[in-house]
Amino acid sequence: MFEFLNQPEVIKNIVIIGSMLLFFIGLFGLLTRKHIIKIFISIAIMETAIFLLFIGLTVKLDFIAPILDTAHTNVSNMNDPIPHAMVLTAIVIAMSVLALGVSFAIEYFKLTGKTNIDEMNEMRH
Amino acid sequence: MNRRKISIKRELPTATLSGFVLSALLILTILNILLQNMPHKIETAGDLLLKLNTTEGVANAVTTVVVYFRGFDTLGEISVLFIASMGIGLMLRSNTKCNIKSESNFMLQTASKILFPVILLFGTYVMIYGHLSPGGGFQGGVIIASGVLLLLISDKAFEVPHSVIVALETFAGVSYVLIGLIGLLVLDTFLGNFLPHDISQMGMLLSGGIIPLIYIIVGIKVGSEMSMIVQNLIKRSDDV
Amino acid sequence: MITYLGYVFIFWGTIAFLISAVGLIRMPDIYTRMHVGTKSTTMGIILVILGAICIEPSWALKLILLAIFILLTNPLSSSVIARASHKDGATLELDELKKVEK
Amino acid sequence: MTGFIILSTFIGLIIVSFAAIIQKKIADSIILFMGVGLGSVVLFYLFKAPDVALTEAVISAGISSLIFLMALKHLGEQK
Amino acid sequence: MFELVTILLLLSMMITLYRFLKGPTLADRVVAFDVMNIMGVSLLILLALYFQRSLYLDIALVFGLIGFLGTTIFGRYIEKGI
Repeated sequence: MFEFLNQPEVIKNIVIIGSMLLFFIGLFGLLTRKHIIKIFISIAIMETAIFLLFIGLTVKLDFIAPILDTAHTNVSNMNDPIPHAMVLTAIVIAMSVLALGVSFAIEYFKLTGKTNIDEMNEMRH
Repeated sequence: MNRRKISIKRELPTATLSGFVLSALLILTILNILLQNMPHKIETAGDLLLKLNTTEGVANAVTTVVVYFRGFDTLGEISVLFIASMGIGLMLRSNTKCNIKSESNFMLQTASKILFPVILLFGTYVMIYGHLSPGGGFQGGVIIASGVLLLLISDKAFEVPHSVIVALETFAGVSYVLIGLIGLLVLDTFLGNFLPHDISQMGMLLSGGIIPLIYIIVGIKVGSEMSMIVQNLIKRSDDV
Repeated sequence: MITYLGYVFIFWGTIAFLISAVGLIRMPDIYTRMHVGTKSTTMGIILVILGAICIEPSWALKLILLAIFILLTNPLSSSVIARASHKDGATLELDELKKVEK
Repeated sequence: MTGFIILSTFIGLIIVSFAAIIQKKIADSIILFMGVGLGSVVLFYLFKAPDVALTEAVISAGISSLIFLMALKHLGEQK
Repeated sequence: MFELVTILLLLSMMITLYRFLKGPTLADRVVAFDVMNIMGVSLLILLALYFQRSLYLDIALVFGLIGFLGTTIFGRYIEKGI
């Protein structure tokens, strides 16, 4: 059922268009929202889109995961392990950066009592 | 009723939105054309690494890439985590640590005491078996931190002592560098796999050489840092 | 033969999920939604795990462990939400006892 | 069948993330963001990357929601 | 048979998604998220059966063990506990 969706070109199109739409939704939120927690949420959505694009570009759906087994010892039909390792590193770093940004925002709110990004901008003048 | 006149241009930034959509479509089209014309079969670095992986005797290829071929990057990554944890501790530091506001219900208090050893055991499993199944040091560390989080939100007086965290982090960081230096002495490469590892025993626990050892160390470090981040976020007194 | 039995189990599990999803839409307030959600998902996931054990008997250890984990943690979260929504002041939509008191 | 699941998960992911952006209340926005995490776990799983799926599941289940909710507790809703 | 079961599961996930998107209060959304979590675990089990590898069950194990934490944190937030 729905066999035409399993072709590699169609999968690649779905991955590119879907993750780029997700990225632009995050960019829209980053540019138009005002509260600072929503800006952090938008950044997290953009990160998720980048990870999905990075993994999904190298996938071949008829190959298997890059883990050897007693039943799967053939290396030639395994997926590429390099993007997995890169994204594995990036997810943990993204989470720690998010926590650090949130703690900066909390401390800023304690000092000035502002959460709106426009009011934060007016501090410069 | 005096209805205020609404300018449609002020309410809807149509020019901005249409420019946004147009640029998105343009980028999508260009990216699509570029990626459709890629050559069908190219020899990537991953294929070479997969072939190398069979000589190392480790089942999970991602583990080999993270610990063995990119071990120095992993050291940098846990340093970044340590710096982030230190920054959060400096930012949210306050002299009066407050507890959580209200007592949780009896069911959560009982179940957290039952579930915490289970979560700890599962985190240790994910850590140690990282080279045979999906998992590894980062995931195991974050699972252990989740167990600490469960105790923190259910028990009113629970607190991880600061000296324990300091001791664990110091031990983990020093022993990671020491294992790397021993590999440098024995095999002339930083983090060389100096313990015996048979290819014929692939699939057993001890077939990974130093990789389970490295993952236990990374798990201890990540778990203690994440626990400290969580505790600093929860126990901060909010007297503005 | 036992494979077909496993697929029958999984089919009834997904039917339980479907009933739960429809109940989440049809029910009027938070307590009844929580009732239909938690009761039906507990039965559904247990039926799916039972069917998977029938299809692949060699995976039984991991699947039974998964069932134990879910049976340990699922009532916990639902009880926490029930207590929270009671403290938040949620009321029943169709309260039959109110008519009796009048 | 795999392609169909990938397509439907992407559609659900885009709907949920757009709803997370345009919510009025921030607590609603945070719970919708957790839905984004769940969908991306299923997608990583379908892309044959179980390590990445495990990491994303662990982080988006507990720690991420705690960070956002603690920020919301200290900062409060928009005035 | 596998296609029928998967399509039924995806259909029920979509119906739950409606409550997840619409729900008037926060607690409704949290209940819908809990149900979707369990549905996701069963989808992962079905896909592990489809791919014929038991390694994929580890992710379902993680979801079964610590997937309830998000719901618990939100519950404690609604009752203003933490």
